Amino acid sequence: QQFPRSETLYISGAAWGPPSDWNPFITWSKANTSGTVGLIYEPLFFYDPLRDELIPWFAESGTWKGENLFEVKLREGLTWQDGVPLTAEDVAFTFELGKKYPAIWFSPMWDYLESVVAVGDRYVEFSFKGTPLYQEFENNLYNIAIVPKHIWEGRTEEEIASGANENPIGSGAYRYHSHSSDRNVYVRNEDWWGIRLLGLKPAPKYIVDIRFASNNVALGSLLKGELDLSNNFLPGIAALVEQGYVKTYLPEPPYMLSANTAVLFLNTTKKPMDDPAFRKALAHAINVDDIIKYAFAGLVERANPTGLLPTLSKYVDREVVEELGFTYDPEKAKMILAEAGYADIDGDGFVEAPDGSKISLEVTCPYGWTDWMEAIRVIAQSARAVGIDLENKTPDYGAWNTALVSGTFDMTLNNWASLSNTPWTLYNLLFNHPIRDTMGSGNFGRYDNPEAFDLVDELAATPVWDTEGMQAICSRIQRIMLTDLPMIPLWYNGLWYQYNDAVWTNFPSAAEDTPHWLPCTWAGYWQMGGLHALFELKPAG
Amino acid sequence: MKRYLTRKLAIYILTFFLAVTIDWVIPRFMPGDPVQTMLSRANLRAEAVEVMRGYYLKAFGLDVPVWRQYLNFWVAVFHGDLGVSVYLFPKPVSRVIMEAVPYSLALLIPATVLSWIAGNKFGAFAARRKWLDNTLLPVGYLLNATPYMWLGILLAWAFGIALGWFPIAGAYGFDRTPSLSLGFILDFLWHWFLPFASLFLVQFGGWAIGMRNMVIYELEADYSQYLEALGTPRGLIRRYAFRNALLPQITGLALQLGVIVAGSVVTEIVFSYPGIGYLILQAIQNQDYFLIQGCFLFIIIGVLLANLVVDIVYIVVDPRTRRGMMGES
Amino acid sequence: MKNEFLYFALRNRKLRLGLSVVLFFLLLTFVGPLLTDYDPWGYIGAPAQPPSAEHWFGTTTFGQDVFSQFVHGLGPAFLVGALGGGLATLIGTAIGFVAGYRGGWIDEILNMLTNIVIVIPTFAVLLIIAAYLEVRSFFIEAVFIGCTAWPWTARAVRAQTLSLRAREFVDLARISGMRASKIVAFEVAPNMMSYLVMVFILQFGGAILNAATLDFIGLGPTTGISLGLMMNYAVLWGALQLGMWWWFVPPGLAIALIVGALYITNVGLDEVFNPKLREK
Amino acid sequence: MALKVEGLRVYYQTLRGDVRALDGASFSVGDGEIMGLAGESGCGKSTLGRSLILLKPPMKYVGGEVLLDGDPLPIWDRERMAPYRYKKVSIIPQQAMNALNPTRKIGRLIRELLEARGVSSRDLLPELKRRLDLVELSHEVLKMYPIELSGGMKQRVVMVISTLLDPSLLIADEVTSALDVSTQKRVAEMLVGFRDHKFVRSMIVITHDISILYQIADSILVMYAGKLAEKGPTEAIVRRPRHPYTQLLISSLPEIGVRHTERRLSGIPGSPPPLLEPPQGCRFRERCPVAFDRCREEPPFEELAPGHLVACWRAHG
Amino acid sequence: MVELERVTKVYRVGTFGGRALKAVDEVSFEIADGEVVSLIGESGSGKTTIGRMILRLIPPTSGRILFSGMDISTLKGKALKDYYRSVQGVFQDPFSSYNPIFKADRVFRVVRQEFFPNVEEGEWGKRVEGALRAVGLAPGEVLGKYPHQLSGGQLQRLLIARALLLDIRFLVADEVISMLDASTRIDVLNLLAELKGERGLSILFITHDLALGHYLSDRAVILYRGCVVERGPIDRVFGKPYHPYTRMLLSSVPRLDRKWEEGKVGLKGQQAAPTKGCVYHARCPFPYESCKGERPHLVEVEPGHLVACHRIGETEVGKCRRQG
Ligand SMILES: Nc1ncnc2c1ncn2[C@@H]1O[C@H](COP(=O)(O)OP(=O)(O)OP(=O)(O)O)[C@@H](O)[C@H]1O
Ligand SMILES: Nc1ncnc2c1ncn2[C@@H]1O[C@H](COP(=O)(O)OP(=O)(O)OP(=O)(O)O)[C@@H](O)[C@H]1O
Ligand SMILES: [Mg+2]
Ligand SMILES: [Mg+2]
Repeated sequence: QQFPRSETLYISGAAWGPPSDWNPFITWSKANTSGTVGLIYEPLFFYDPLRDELIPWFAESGTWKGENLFEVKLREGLTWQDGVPLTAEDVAFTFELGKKYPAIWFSPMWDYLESVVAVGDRYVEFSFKGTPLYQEFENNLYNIAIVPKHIWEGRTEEEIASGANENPIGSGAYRYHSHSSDRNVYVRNEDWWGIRLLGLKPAPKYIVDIRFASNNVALGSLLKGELDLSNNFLPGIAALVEQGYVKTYLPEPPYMLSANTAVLFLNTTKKPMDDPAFRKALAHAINVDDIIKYAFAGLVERANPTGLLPTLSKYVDREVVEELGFTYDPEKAKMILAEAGYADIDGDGFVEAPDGSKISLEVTCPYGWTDWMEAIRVIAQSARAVGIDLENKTPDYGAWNTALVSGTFDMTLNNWASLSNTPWTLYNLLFNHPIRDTMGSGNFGRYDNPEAFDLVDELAATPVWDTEGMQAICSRIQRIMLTDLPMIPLWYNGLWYQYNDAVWTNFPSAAEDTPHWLPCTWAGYWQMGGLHALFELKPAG
Repeated sequence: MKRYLTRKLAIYILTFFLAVTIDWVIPRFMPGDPVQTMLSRANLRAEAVEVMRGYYLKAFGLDVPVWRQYLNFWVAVFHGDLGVSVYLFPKPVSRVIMEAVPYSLALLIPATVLSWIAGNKFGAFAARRKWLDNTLLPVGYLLNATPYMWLGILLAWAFGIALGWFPIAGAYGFDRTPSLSLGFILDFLWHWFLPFASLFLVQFGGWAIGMRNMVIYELEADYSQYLEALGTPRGLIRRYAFRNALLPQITGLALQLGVIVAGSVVTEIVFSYPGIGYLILQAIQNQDYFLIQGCFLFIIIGVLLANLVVDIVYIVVDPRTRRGMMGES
Repeated sequence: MKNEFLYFALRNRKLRLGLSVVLFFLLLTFVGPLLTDYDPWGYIGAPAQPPSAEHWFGTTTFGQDVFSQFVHGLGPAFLVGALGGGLATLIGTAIGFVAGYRGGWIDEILNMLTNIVIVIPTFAVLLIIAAYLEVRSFFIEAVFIGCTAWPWTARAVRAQTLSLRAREFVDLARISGMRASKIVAFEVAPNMMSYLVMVFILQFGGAILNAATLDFIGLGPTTGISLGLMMNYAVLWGALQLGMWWWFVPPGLAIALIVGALYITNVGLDEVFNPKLREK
Repeated sequence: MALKVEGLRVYYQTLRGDVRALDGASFSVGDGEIMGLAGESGCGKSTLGRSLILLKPPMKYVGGEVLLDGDPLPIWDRERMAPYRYKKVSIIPQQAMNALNPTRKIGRLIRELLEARGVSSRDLLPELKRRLDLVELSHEVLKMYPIELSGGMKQRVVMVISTLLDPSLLIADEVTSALDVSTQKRVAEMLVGFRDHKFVRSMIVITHDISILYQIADSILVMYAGKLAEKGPTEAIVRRPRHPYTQLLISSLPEIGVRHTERRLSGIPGSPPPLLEPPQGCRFRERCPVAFDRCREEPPFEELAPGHLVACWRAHG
Repeated sequence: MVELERVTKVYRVGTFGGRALKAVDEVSFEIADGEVVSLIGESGSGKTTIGRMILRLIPPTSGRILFSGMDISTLKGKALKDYYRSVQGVFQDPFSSYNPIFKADRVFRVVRQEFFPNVEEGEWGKRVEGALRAVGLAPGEVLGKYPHQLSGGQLQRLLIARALLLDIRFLVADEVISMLDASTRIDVLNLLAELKGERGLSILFITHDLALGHYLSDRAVILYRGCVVERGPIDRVFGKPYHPYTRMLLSSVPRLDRKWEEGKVGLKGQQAAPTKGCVYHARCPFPYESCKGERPHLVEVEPGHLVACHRIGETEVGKCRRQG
């Protein structure tokens, strides 16, 4: 045995595929090596969604010195894993890569960013032109990983934008150890600056991040105690929790925290989805409780009609929800349909459009996404129950994706807005604009409402400290959304998390005597509590 | 002989050419835009997506006319360059495949060769032996009729989960890294055994039955009758029958290769065994058409080579073909 | 002569066994859905129940009735078997006939084609093509299988045709002025009827297996239910780990039994038609 | 007496009942005698030949006994018969063309065959070569596969193989039928040569071609529908046949020099009776031009002249 | 009626047709109206090939076959059907000439379908019965039976009857009696002889049995390895054979009136395949030097009797005309 069991933490659920790169700038594939950002490379700040606050990390502090100037003060004594000091130069260098190379994901920031200047070793000044998109900027603060200038400055655009960056040298608590097609192995960085400066030391010497071919295999391993922490979606886990084989964050349903919102996008360019009444009827028709019960075995929660996650509940305008929110009510759905002129003329049990044309629709999700496949089955059943001829179809991912971005679907599920510090992330997805031929980043139903678009833009430019301003804008967005219902938020996908405390204990959970961190190892979540959970672990026995 | 080989080679080359072309064509006309798919995972602002799309189209060589892509593809193939995987970006496809190949071969070759040998021996032994023939051969039929994955699932469930004797996923334990140590090898074999066994058993049934039927034919052949009339012991007659029946079984092997490959694909999937079959599923699920192409190309080359080997073996073993090919002189 | 075959057919244990198993499942396909009024996809019971009087084969993790899924899944298996196997037999036979009867360069070309299809790992092609379609049906699946499974049939039929063609009754038909197509249809083909039946049986079984494999890896039909799909679901939803054997044993067992029975039927038939093979 | 057969009955078991292919044969073959066995197709010639060496299903031993060199042959027992085969009784089968294992070189085949019977092949090698010379085959054939030989060559190879252990009795079943006249002549002469060289003591040559038997056989046995019709010295059978069947058979053979315009030959009308349920009495009765009432009884197979036996009431009467 | 002009047939043999085998080598002869010609030769000498070429079952590689002056290779469609109305064949193996799964009288139905679709059922039945009687079969005995229920002789006769249903003028009979029993053979032979006599049928009688050839034919063509070595009126060829091959054949025939002379026939020479020179020289008991180098042409030794042998030209018959 190469990795002593008592010093090794086995985790899974993050990697979608075999490790292929350790480049912190390739965001879509870093999921395969989820620890690239968080364990190896680190951003300036971390973010704790449970408390909704930024955690200074490299940065000792970050201060808005006016509307157009943001100053970051770095900690004293930061080092890279190769021993070279980490300075403001490295930070400036990293941000400037986005200016130099449009292929780097955060390069659009430079639309409003004027310069990033290192002032001495410990200060970095971000100056902006015009009004910065505060919301995005702050989000990026904990998502852009800082890379060592001394290593990266000699690299070509290709290497930086799309290189594998093997044998990565970062600044983080763990170093790259090894990998194979089904795992990443990290080894603790004994010289990590955090040990010195923050007094934090992750407990496991090794982390083996396993990529299981299918969730059920992960379940087997977890039950056997080969796996300590799993962020996989494990069907049937509820029963096992009840029987005490494994543990989850919450001791009773829904067992899981929420990670993102599953939204049913309706293609508003097609009939009859262009009719708000029809959309509303549909929203009342869908039996979300059944979805939760059957597709997820009770592991998820019904979504707030605004779609905002519980962590952002302060942005929900309860009055609006009270007034306009929808619930499962098939009778009401039928009523709305009838009122809007939808009636079953030909007697086939399904309604026809007011103009008499037949309605025959499809609801899709990618093939193989088993829980969603069950979910759309329920959606279709629900719709048929109120007389809407809806069939569930599961094309392959590629076909689904093409239909999604090119707007040829009728209805489809999507959950691409991830857990975030700002409601803007969700609204940017739901009301992405302008409407283009290819809608790759949201608003797949091509809902075209300049008023809503303006509000989202306004929200983006609202300073992060202006909570009330944000709330006001959100409220107006929510009113539009719930009146028009261009898309229907249905449930929150769970932050799947289950653990076996045979080898390690003190995992995060809702219990009083355990730490409360977001217990997640997915890419992008290490800096949202995942790493902090490691600090708290204790060897069992 | 030479002429025969040239003909065969021509067929192989043509097949290769066609297969590679199909290989190139099919994924390209699959619905979905791989770059788009890849970027949609990144969850970025629309502006960033536009820019990056252009960048990656170029990186994947998709920005040139289709015919150029085709020519480039051939040039690249001969340089051993199969492009870059989308799903495992930025890893070159050839490297991804090379990492998976040893596992596939480690399953496929022993399972095929051993089941062929054992199945043939057993089938020949059972032929015309009433008791064996009546009891064990139905089992052979059932085995051969068993879907590969189902046998895999059963074995995994029985020996992996219920009894807990064997692991049911991966090629080696999560607490190990590959090395030549005894510990690792044992661990590897331990993981290898169940997928191997399920491949072996299904094929074993097929070969045993095939052989049994062939041997019965041979035992009824005129030469067997003649030998028997000369009082030759059954042993020798059976030996001859076995050898002659083996020849069609060799051709059978060539015919079966495709099926066997398919079987190994599902077996790898059931046991999450990190071989080509498993990879191909991942590639398909992730719309990684460079990787699909690569895996397929590898399978084509593998099957072609195996066929060639079988063909050559056949020539060596069967004087009839050799003679027919060389003419009478 | 005919009675003799019938006599041996009735007497052949393998044939009787094989046919009765196949017929049993065929019967179940038709009668089964009448025995249960559960919707195969409906969430009708408590989840993950072992077999009971209420749910003969237990329930899935979603509380769906496994027996209902099972009997509804049999139909597609037979359908794909008949359609895919039939198509493969048809294509293989047609190519075999033409190649064997016409000979010459047509033969060479068809041979080449057959060789190519044999050598190309059709399963891989199947995977790719299957992935190519957004929404797949059983019909399309059957067509795929039929279009890739024919080569060995073509080879075998060609060989048979070659040997029949050398028989003098074919010459006689030719000097009777019969057209080639007529000769193939009325002189050659009837002689191979028993053989073609056996080919069809093998192809039938092969198609069922192929379909199950495709379904299992999720490249089968995107709607409806099938035995392969059941196994796929069972594995995806952790039936192994959760010990829900009733979910994955019946579909696989049914396939193995049906296909195995078909194979045994085939041997039985072979023994009936070929006196040398009869049990001694 | 090299071979003595008494009342041998061998039937074929079929669905519809027993086919009485050999229904009581009694005859003997002398030392050094070549006995020709002639008769229409399906009259049981091969059955007789085969039953003397390898009697297996669906053939069924019904009765009778066989003595070879005075010892009884256990022909009904497949296992016990094994030691006698090849060493005592040997056969050149009807399908000599396919009698050789196609994937063994001739030499190796012979070696393995001999060794399986406990005979040293090395000791026999010179003899083997001598015999190959005798049948005009080059020694090269030992290094060839059967497929590399023509039909006539294979025929001769089988002849050599079958007689290598100098059996007492050789059964040659239709060895010349598939050959053309010139080869036929040589092969037939070789058979005689084998006897002359004492490779085999005595021989039963089965053929439907009486003119060949006339050339090589010492005596001829004519069968009809599973029964023996007539046996006698060649000259007697050909010149003075006593059984009406033999007479008709011989008179229907066209000879060179005969033209239909000059002398019109005629065949035997009718066809042989079914062997499944053969009629009582003389089985030739139906077709016999001289049949009379007595023929309803079975005629005995009796000696008329020394060595000349006939089963016909007319001949006796 | 039928004329072969320098007909050659080359087969491609070996797995992929890698080698050429000349089965018939520039054969020329003709068959006149109402004449029976025997084509005699050892196995593999190309007899069947010639028969099949005449029946247009295979095309000649070169040379022409003329029927009533018409090149048969040009026939197509209706013309071909008409050809088959006049020219028919009967083959060696009576059992394989019938499709075993159909009743034997199906061959008549096929003829009706193909050639006489307009003839009424009853009328056709009469014609069939007539034909059957003509070949000496009782219709009741053979109609409605499966081939395996009939004897070889009956089957061959059925085939001849089938040919008679058409108004044939020429019949190719390829070893029609070699599979038959000695006792039934002669009946079929007699039948053919009658047809010739009564209907003026021309017959190409293919055989390796010289006695049978002699019994029936007017003329004989002796074939060796695809070459005609001797041909002429039957009495002349059999009575005074010139070619050593013909003589060897004759001496090998087993006869009931005399025993074989001690073997002069060597077997070893049979294997070699000469590419030039006399095809027979390797087996010839008295070869000349020139036999090796030059192929002898057919030479007329007496009216209508042609022989291809160098010895003829130089010794026995001095002044003879060379022929094509
Ligand atoms: N396997 C068998 N089953 C049933 N009947 C058989 C079998 N073999 C031969 N017979 C019958 O036995 C009889 C004698 O057959 P046998 O082969 O001895 O004849 P034969 O004289 O050698 O004929 P041929 O000259 O055709 O070789 C025939 O009527 C035949 O139909
Ligand atoms: N279809 C074929 N393909 C290749 N070679 C052939 C074919 N048919 C015949 N031959 C060869 O052509 C030669 C002449 O054959 P053919 O059948 O005409 O001889 P034959 O005189 O009829 O002989 P037999 O007396 O054996 O019937 C033989 O060497 C034979 O092997
Ligand atoms: Mg016989
Ligand atoms: Mg012939």
